[in-house]
Amino acid sequence: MLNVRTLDLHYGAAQALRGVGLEARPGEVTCVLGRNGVGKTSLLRAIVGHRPISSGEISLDGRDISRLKSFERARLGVAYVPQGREIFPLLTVKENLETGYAPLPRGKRSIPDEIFELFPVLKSMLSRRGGDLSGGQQQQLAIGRALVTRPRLLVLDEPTEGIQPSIIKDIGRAITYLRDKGDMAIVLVEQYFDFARELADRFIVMERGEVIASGDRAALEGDDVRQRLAL
Amino acid sequence: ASAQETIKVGVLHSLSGTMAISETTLKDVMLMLIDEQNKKGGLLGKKLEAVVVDPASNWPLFAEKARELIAQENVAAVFGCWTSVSRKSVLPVFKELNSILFYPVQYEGEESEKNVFYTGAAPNQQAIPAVDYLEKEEGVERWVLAGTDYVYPRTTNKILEAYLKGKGVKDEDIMINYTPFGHSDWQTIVSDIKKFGSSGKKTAVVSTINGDANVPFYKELANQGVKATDIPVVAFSVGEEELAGIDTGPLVGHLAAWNYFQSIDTPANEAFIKEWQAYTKNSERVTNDPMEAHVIGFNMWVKAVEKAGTTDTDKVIDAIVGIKVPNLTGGTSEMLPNHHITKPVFIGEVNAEGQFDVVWNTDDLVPGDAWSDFLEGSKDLEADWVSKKCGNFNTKTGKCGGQAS
Amino acid sequence: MDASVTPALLYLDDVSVTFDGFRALNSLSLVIEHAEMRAIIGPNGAGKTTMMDVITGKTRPDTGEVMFDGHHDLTRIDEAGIAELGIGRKFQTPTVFDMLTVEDNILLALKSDRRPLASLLEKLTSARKERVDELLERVRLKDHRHRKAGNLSHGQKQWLEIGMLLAQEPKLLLVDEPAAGMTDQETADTADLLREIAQTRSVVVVEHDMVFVRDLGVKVTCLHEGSVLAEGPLDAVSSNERVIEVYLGR
Amino acid sequence: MLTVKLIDRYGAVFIAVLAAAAVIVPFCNLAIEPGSAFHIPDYLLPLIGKYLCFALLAISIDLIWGYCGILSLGHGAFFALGGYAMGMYLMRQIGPRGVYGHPILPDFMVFLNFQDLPWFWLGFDSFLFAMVMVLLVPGVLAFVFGWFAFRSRVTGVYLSIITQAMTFALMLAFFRNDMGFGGNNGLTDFKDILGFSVQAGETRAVLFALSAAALGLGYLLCRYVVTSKLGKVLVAVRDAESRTRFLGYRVENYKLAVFVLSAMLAGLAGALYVPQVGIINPSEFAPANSIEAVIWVAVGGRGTLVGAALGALVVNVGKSWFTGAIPEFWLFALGALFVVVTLFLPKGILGTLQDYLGHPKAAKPAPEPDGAAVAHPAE
Amino acid sequence: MSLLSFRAFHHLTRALGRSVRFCALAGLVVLALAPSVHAEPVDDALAAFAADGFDDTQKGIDILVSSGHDSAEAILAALSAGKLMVRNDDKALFIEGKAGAFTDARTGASASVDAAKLKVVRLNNRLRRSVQAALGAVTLQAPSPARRIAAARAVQRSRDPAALPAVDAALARETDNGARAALQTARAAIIVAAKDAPEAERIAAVELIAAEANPDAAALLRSVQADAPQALRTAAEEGIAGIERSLAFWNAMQNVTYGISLGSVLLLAAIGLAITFGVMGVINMAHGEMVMIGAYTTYVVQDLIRDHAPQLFGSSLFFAIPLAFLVSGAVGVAIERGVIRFLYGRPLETLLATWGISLILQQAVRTIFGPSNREVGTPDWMSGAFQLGGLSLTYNRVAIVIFAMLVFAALLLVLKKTTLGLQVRAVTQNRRMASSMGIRTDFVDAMTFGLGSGVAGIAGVALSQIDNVSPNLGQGYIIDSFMVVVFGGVGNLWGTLVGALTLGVANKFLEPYAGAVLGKIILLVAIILFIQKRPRGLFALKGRAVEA
Ligand SMILES: Nc1ncnc2c1ncn2[C@@H]1O[C@H](COP(=O)(O)OP(=O)(O)OP(=O)(O)O)[C@@H](O)[C@H]1O
Ligand SMILES: Nc1ncnc2c1ncn2[C@@H]1O[C@H](COP(=O)(O)OP(=O)(O)OP(=O)(O)O)[C@@H](O)[C@H]1O
Ligand SMILES: [Mg+2]
Ligand SMILES: [Mg+2]
Repeated sequence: MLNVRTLDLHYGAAQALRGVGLEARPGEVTCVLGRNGVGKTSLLRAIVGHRPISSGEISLDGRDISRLKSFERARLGVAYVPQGREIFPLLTVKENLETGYAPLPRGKRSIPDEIFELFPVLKSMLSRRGGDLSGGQQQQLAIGRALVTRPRLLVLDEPTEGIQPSIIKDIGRAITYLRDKGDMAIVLVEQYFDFARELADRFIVMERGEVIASGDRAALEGDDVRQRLAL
Repeated sequence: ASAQETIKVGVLHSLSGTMAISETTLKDVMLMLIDEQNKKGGLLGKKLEAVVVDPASNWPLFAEKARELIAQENVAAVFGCWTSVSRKSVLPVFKELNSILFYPVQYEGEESEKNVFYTGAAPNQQAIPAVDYLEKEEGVERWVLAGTDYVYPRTTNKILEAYLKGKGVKDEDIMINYTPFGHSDWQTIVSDIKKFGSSGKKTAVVSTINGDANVPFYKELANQGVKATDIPVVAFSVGEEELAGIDTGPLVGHLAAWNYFQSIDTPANEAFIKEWQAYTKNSERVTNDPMEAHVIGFNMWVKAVEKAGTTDTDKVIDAIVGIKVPNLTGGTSEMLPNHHITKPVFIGEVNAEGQFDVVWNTDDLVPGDAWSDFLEGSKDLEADWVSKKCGNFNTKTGKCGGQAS
Repeated sequence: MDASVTPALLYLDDVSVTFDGFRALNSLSLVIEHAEMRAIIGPNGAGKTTMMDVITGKTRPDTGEVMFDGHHDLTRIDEAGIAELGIGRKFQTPTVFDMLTVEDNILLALKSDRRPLASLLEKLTSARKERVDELLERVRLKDHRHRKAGNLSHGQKQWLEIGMLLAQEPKLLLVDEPAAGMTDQETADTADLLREIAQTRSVVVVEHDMVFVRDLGVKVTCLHEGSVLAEGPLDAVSSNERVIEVYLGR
Repeated sequence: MLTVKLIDRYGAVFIAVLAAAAVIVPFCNLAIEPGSAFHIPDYLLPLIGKYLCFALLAISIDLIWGYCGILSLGHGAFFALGGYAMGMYLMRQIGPRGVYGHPILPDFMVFLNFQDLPWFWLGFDSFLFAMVMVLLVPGVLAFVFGWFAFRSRVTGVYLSIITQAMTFALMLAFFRNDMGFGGNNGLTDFKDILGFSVQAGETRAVLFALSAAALGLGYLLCRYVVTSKLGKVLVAVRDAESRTRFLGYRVENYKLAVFVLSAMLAGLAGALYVPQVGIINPSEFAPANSIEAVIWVAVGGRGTLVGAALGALVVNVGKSWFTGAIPEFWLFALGALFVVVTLFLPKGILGTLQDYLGHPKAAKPAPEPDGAAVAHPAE
Repeated sequence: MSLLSFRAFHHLTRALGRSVRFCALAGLVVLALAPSVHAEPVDDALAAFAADGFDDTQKGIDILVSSGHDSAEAILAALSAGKLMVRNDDKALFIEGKAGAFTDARTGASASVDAAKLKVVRLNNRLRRSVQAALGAVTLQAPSPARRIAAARAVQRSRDPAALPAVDAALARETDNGARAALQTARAAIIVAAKDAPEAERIAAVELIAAEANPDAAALLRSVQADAPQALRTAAEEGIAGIERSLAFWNAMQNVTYGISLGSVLLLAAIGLAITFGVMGVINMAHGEMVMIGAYTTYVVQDLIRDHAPQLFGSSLFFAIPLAFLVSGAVGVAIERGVIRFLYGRPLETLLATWGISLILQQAVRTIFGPSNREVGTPDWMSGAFQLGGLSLTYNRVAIVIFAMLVFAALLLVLKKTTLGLQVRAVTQNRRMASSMGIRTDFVDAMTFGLGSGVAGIAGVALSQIDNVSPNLGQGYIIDSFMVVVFGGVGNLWGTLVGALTLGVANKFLEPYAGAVLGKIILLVAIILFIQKRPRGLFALKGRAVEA
């Protein structure tokens, strides 16, 4: 579904990504691993269209999307849970969720019940302003908001950050559920190694803007990757 | 023609900013006059050349532009300014660089400078006759003096107050009201005027409201149904141009005092209006009093230059006093030694077409008075640039330079 | 009040905060001793950050008492004053000065006279320079010292903020989710760092990462709905039924 | 960068140019014969002098806006107050030479029937006193205003708008003839300063040199402030005001200090401006003037000091030139200039130049973080 | 004729020499009772009119009135309306009817004449008054009650004792209640001042007048006080006290209405800005120019209507409103697409760019339409005033208040209840993230700026009714608009509403005490102080969400 090849990305003169490649398939979770500042977020920004790329290719279902605007990508089914939550602070929780209606046809504009099942706290806080929520609540909202768009490609940047253990487990279960439905591709950036290992079908490890290792689930089981991250 | 062969004339009127609304017309009229003079063969055998600058309704910029005109462009004379403050701002420049300014707008008086010629009305050529008219013709006993809060209305109202009190009008029969520039909400004031006017005594409003504020004022008058037959308003700053922006239907009968009205039926005026409308390619364009002042000023300057045979400032200043030119309303205006001119005074009533019907006029031309006889500080002063070479000669002390030595 | 009467460094008693009728803190009481490190856990929205807001003066409690060092009533002092008393804070979402360089961020945080005139005249001594270097080293941002802080990655900002916190040399450190967005290795490093600091100062850490909390090896307080649900060693707290139910999950 | 040089590349050029101008321009005006290619005509001297005063005003605005994020839309008020203080001194110098020849009262007071000199005019016959007032009046106003506003944590547009309200209120007040400041006509027709005629070439030359010196010193002072640690605190305040508080800095005191300094510089600029243009009137308080001054800074490059001065120069030279050369269309040209600068030189003239030539060590203007519009300081 | 009026009649007859007009009226009364057929005086009158000097015209009026001729009313009415024409060559007089038709003034027969040769018989205020008084007296017997009421009011205002007989005569026949009351008040107004009327009747008159709680009444009562009998004086004093009490109340109410009306104007001017600035965060200095463009659109619409379909003039504003919205909105969209969109994330730069745009737009309008004011007419249904209790309300102000509220409600609906509203807020809070949610940020930006500009254009239509239509129109409102938006609390439409009304009312309460200038200064200072108390405006958002 998603195919990223030889991606370069610059911030001004500094290069943040060098020839990065990544593949994500429906029904699979692709994990991006790496220490602080190696370019994980930059890669996701390139995929969702928040940063222009310098060269390389990003295609979705074989179609080149690298020049499309973010909203066009969203309309093609790309949903993003950014690092740092980026919820709309002055919109209520309900309104935050409703911003996800934009790419949907009229008939489908509703908030799926699963979201409230997964994050019950959102239901009880529908009329509170997003910015007033606690950090973890905001993170839950950010994930919920992405799901409202019924994405085909879900891009998550450290979704467990600041979330209480029990809900992390729920999120894990949810991701598994979504994966198992089989029509959604998931790209996940995660520092929490155990969490990543449980979910990943394939992974890449990044270092200084480059992919230094990649592989499938089996390759994650060994200590190899964990050691690389600890360096 | 090379630079030597032209005589440059400066035109210093705001073409942008708040005053553009009034001053742009004066720039156009100057261009027309210069054009016309050139068609007649120019002046002293040379062509006239207009140098137009835009001081943008910004007073310090007036001074800067005046300096530019005189020092850089070497103009022989400047026609310009509208507001008093713009005149005050350029005054030191004209004195320093010794050049000539023709100032075409009615103003508060209290000034007479060697380098300035005041072709608009002094208070005695506008305000006082208007009040006389209202009193006699309309039997007004109660007065509202409403103005914008700046020097011209303040001075005019002060003169009028002294004048009215001198005639026995009581304090409680005079109401004075000042508003800021560009005041646009007149509800309270108009209703106050209505209240003041409902005492049974005949009431009139003497308006020195300036510029933009007039339109909303008149619109409010119309809406609150203040009719000229109940409480007439006589204005000193509302002319044909200003009326062009208002539906005058409900305002018929309100008055204005000027030295010129477009509606005055003389051959000279008819020709002027025709020429103006042809020049601006707009058969609707109106003429007004300051335009006539420029016409008079310009013609006087031309005559003076011809008489002096040069554009040299001092010689022209000497030559111009006493020069007489026909004005557009049938009389002949003369430049007086105090650098003001003689003018007829007309009172006009607004009619439904946005013009004024003259309802009264002075028999003779009234000489402009630089120093008011009704103000404490200035009643002893006299301006005479011919015999006394002084703009503020104190008749009491017999010395030039006000009261002190 | 005399310091000897209440020897605790920080003393919260019966603190309540409501936002438009919602009780974020519900008569919360908490005592932190000198040179004590305390881990605070609790579900999202339990009031952990709000508690820090109250201590640092960002939020004023509706009721209750907040005393520092025995005799400073923190509810009456403004943010700057509280900071000057020696309370430093790392925010949950990293907040640094985006337009300043990494080292300037640290420099601003360095302990010094905070008055305008003093700042104007302050000289950059070599001692200070060294201190900045040392701190940058500690938070592994040496290579990034000339970059604008705004251009750092999320995790780098976290580190920078920790560096700024250290630079202040506060008596009490409030650390809100320091391990978020760090790799497991970094998380462990952070735990080491905090343990080291806690030898001389008091530290309050909020964290959801149980591995990290275990690493700290200190007394744990679990908040829930604005008040203390359980308190004690981690093992005791984490086997508390209620804590499992509302927080840890099964 | 832990330390920044007091004088950077642009600063050096700037100071050099100013110093040269302070000497050469008056020299070329007085000593070189008209007609020579090097002669600087009389009318240019006060004109350039005026630009220098505007440049100082721009620098004072840049100090608070560019470095501390305080967008004052009322700085013209401080400029005008300094100008009025100077104007009052100049009026008193006229003495009995006014048109009415009153020994003490200025002309406008005579014909508005003032009997005595209002109390606030006392002392202005002394040059020293007047000069103290030039700094003190704007300074005290800024202090009082800032004291309340910064303490109440009025920030962003709210602060901008109340500064605008302040200057607007002052404008209306000064328009009032009863205030005793000459109403709409203001103060004008000055005769001499310290006994020298304001219209004499030599006086002009000295005023010019003084303006250049004031600009240079003002620049150095601001530069000293922004390169000190205080300057860094200011930038920190601009970026994240409340975060700065949690570091223990009393933000309001910092703001107040630079605000007062800035107001005094603006007052000084106004004081030098008045004798060179020959008039001070309430329209200097007009909000549009203050906005325009902010625009000079933006054109030149916010947060660059030299850029602010450059911006003031470019815009005003443009204005002087356009109003004479294309009087009917100059607003198009000026308007287009503003639009073009914002679109193509996003950091202003100097900011862009700096980027182009590689940046010296200076605090850059903050491009506001995405989405964090003034209206929404959140996020 | 009652004794009283007869006596008054006598008393006044003595003064006959003084007042020609009286004679006219007296004659009229007599004639009204006993119609007669004088023919020649009419010709004299017409000749006098034809001479067209003010004194001649006055004479003409007098003669005409005393003639009591059937055509007197028609001629007077024509004279008053400026429809009485004199032909240059033969001094024949004609009355201009509708659509260029003329009737002979003498005979009333329709006549075909060359309009170019005709000149209006001029009036001045003095003449206008005497025509009106004459017409008033004549129309006291007019068939329509409304006109009789108007005539009674005219008489009441003139307090001309000479009109008493006519009033009495009219009263005797009056059947309509409203007109009767008006006549009685008019009569009372005359009697109160009539020294020789019986005291009881004067006291009754005082009471009648005191019931009319308005300043006119108070003034009237005050005028009798000095030398009147004790009882009358007490009655008058009580009356005055009563009137003043009720006046004080109505005065306050009047101030409130003025304030609301001023507030509505501010609201209209500010509400577009509440969107472009308040919601979108663009420091939109060109906002005023959008208002101006709306006003000029109104002018162009009216101009076209005048030229091509004058019968539609009354509804011209209804054409202007949508057009102004479209024109200003289109200009707004063009500005957004051309300039502003490159500046998102740099809100302060928008100040610079929009300032430049505002200069360009002003000058463009000045170049196209000229620097002077353009005339925008007020449709008849919006002119004039009506009385509500002791309040006098003008139709155009009421229309503006209603209009402002409608615009406000509509806008609130759009922003709160439509997807656009939600999307705008999302986009302005976090543009990138909004885009990632699938929101077409470009489109939303353009539409929102267009909406704000369009609403400003609509405001221009309303402002054209009360202010100058000149290139400077916008400049006059920009500062006030920002003040309102910020005072109310940026980003909060309700704040803008309450802010505008508060400032309006406060201004109008201050104005009578402090004067317009000082009032405004006080208000500005109050705003500054208020912001100290509420640093984020009247309707401040609170909580974490807004803290930096
Ligand atoms: N806006 C920016 N401007 C300049 N440099 C940036 C910017 N954002 C990130 N960088 C730099 O690019 C590199 C990659 O950053 P990125 O945010 O992708 O890292 P990351 O792998 O997501 O790290 P983390 O785990 O801390 O979130 C880092 O060195 C970072 O400092
Ligand atoms: N200004 C506010 N208005 C309304 N509710 C608020 C406000 N501030 C905080 N809250 C609510 O108060 C509760 C406590 O928030 P707090 O941030 O303290 O939680 P926390 O314990 O830090 O959670 P987390 O672990 O998710 O960071 C939350 O439910 C939050 O939604
Ligand atoms: Mg990241
Ligand atoms: Mg928290």
